[in-house]
Amino acid sequence: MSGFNLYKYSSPATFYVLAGRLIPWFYAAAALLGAAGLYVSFFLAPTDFQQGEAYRIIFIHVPAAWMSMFIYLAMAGWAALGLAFNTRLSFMMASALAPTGAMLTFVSLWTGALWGKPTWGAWWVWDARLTSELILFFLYLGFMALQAAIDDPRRADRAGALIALVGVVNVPIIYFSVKWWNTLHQGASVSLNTAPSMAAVMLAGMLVMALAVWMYAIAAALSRVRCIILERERNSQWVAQMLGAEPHPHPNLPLEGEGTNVEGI
Amino acid sequence: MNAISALLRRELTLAMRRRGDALTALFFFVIVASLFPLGVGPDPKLLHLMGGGVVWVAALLAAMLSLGRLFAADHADGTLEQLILTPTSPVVWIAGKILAHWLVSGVPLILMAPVLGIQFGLSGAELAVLMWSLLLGTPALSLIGAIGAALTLGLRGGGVLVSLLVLPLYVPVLIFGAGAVDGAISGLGSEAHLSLLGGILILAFMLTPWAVAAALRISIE
Amino acid sequence: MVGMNWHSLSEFIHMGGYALYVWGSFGVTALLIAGEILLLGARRKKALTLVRRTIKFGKAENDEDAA
Amino acid sequence: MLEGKSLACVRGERTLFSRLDFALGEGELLLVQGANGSGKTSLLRMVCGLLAPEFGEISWHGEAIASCRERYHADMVYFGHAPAVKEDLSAFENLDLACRLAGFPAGRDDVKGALGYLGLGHCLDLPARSLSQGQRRRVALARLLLTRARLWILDEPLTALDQAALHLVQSLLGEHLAKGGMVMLTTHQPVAVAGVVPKTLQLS
Repeated sequence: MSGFNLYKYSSPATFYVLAGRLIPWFYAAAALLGAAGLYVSFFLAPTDFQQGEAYRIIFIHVPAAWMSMFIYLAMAGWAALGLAFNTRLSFMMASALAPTGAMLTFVSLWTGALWGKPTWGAWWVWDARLTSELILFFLYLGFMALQAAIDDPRRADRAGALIALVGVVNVPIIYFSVKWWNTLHQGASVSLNTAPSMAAVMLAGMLVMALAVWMYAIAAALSRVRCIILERERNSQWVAQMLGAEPHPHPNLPLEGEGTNVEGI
Repeated sequence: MNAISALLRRELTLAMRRRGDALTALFFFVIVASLFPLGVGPDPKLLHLMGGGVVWVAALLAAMLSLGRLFAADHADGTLEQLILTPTSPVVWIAGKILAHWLVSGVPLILMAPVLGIQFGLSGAELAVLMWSLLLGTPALSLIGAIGAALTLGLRGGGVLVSLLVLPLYVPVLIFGAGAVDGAISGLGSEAHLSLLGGILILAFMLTPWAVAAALRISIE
Repeated sequence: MVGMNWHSLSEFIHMGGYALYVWGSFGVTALLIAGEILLLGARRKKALTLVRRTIKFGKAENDEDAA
Repeated sequence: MLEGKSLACVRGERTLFSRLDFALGEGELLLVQGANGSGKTSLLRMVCGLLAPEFGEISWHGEAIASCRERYHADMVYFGHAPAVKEDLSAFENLDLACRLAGFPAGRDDVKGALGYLGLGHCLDLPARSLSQGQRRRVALARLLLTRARLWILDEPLTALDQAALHLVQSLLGEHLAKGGMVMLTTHQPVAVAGVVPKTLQLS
């Protein structure tokens, strides 16, 4: 089979070691970018003359909203890969991303509420973005609940992947319909009417924060996928072997052969 | 084609012999819609404004309630396996099953809707728009819901899970369906809403049978 | 603590009267992230215990499967 | 000719079987044997195409069953644990509709004849709800009389049948094999088909 190389990298055994080496770097990148982002949000960005200091919440609200959507896309991407090539690791990545994505969706809802109160005088308004985020949150919950309800890991992987794909086809339709509904009912809409000179600083701050969140999400997903690999593969030989060599895992150990244990025997 | 007409006949015969199931969902629809005036008060102006949305939400819940009948019984008694093993393409018989499900659970909702609309003081033209929107919307609900029904086959707590999976996906149908009635009430017109609803129906009709076929394969393994 | 926005620490904490909202947002986000990291640690610990137990007690079953 | 090559089956975290090979030619009977939980039903479902093998391939006349699905399913009949009999339909309606759905419509008299052959002549129009477990299984087995499929895959076809029905099914198998048909079956009871030495496939 021509995809032998692909199989090597998508083998949970190889990936487990690789992920373990990458995680600290992603956490470090997230911490550095987060510090830079916070510096921009609190010290470089000036006070908004309409909203006062409350507007600083967008530096967490907007990146969280962006990333919550992006992670759903990534999840669907992994799901599609898994269904197309039947690689277990892709399904595991999809499940590993979901809780982090749901957490960020919750963050964007929570910060949206805390921003809404001083800005519009209400904890919750049916603004197009907040409403879409709420539905996205339900989509994440549905994905996780479905996977949790299925005992057979193979079925859980595939069923989750399918609902993620169905969801990702629907997200644009949902967003469009909510927006349409919102304008028809003259609902509140989030507008950042700030001076153009300030917009550049704000955009930079939001981008740096989004990058920080991105790095964090990768680190968290990789840590989670390592847990999933351990839970699923606890019967295979490579896990036993590696656990003996836990403090300094050598990638040169003959792991590849054992990794395909379940498919290969 | 012979197989599909046999399938439709079988589904409709079964529904006729189990009339109670379809009637339960219909009564649920009526009761949910009738609870709203009790909850928000009998102000005719308010009820008139809410009417379209309330009937639509009730239709959505009733459609969801009947999803359990779509595949669960066939799964339990082995018929589903036999259907998968027929030479007919799964997409075709799945579309047939969803059509039968809509005839049994969707059409009665459309026919009952004007009665509920009158409770909310909707005028004749508004009632017509309500029925049109349901005619375009309820098949989409059956199609989208079939994915959830197929994925949750045989799971514990499947009923609640279906609602969690399916209700977020129903949002666009609800928005355009209720929006059409709103458009008729406010005089803004409802053509745009109805054509968007039609667009969703076409899209759902083209895509969901494939998704359901994949979901059934996954669930039956 | 002196940037172009704040003249003192208390002014920074006060956030122009929006302390509850601003710190509520950033604080809860930090808590959630910390919580997720803790949960991940706990899950890893649990997974490792599970693996060790499988290696210790599940050996026989393992061999049977391989045979 | 039905062939399975180096098949593996994983359910949950357990490997039920691996490196399993079998071949089934015309006029042959393949008995799948093994203890409970050894993967007999999984193997049959795999051969039907209901379950994708974790590894390996199943072919029908040299072609993978996934790539000739329609032809394969038109040539195959499966009898599973659940008899696929609807309680609200009569025995006649059940069999009639099952045949139509499977793409081999049979005439009214043929359907009645098949049910009569299996000793259900007196309850053609009774709803299946009022039939016993064994009678329902006989309604499902009656499909075997009407189908023109060459490959029969039968999962415990003899369970809950009385002596008379047992003999009927065994002679049915004999006729099918004599015509060059193929049968793959699991059973806990001994099967004796006149003139045929069954091949066996042992799952550990």
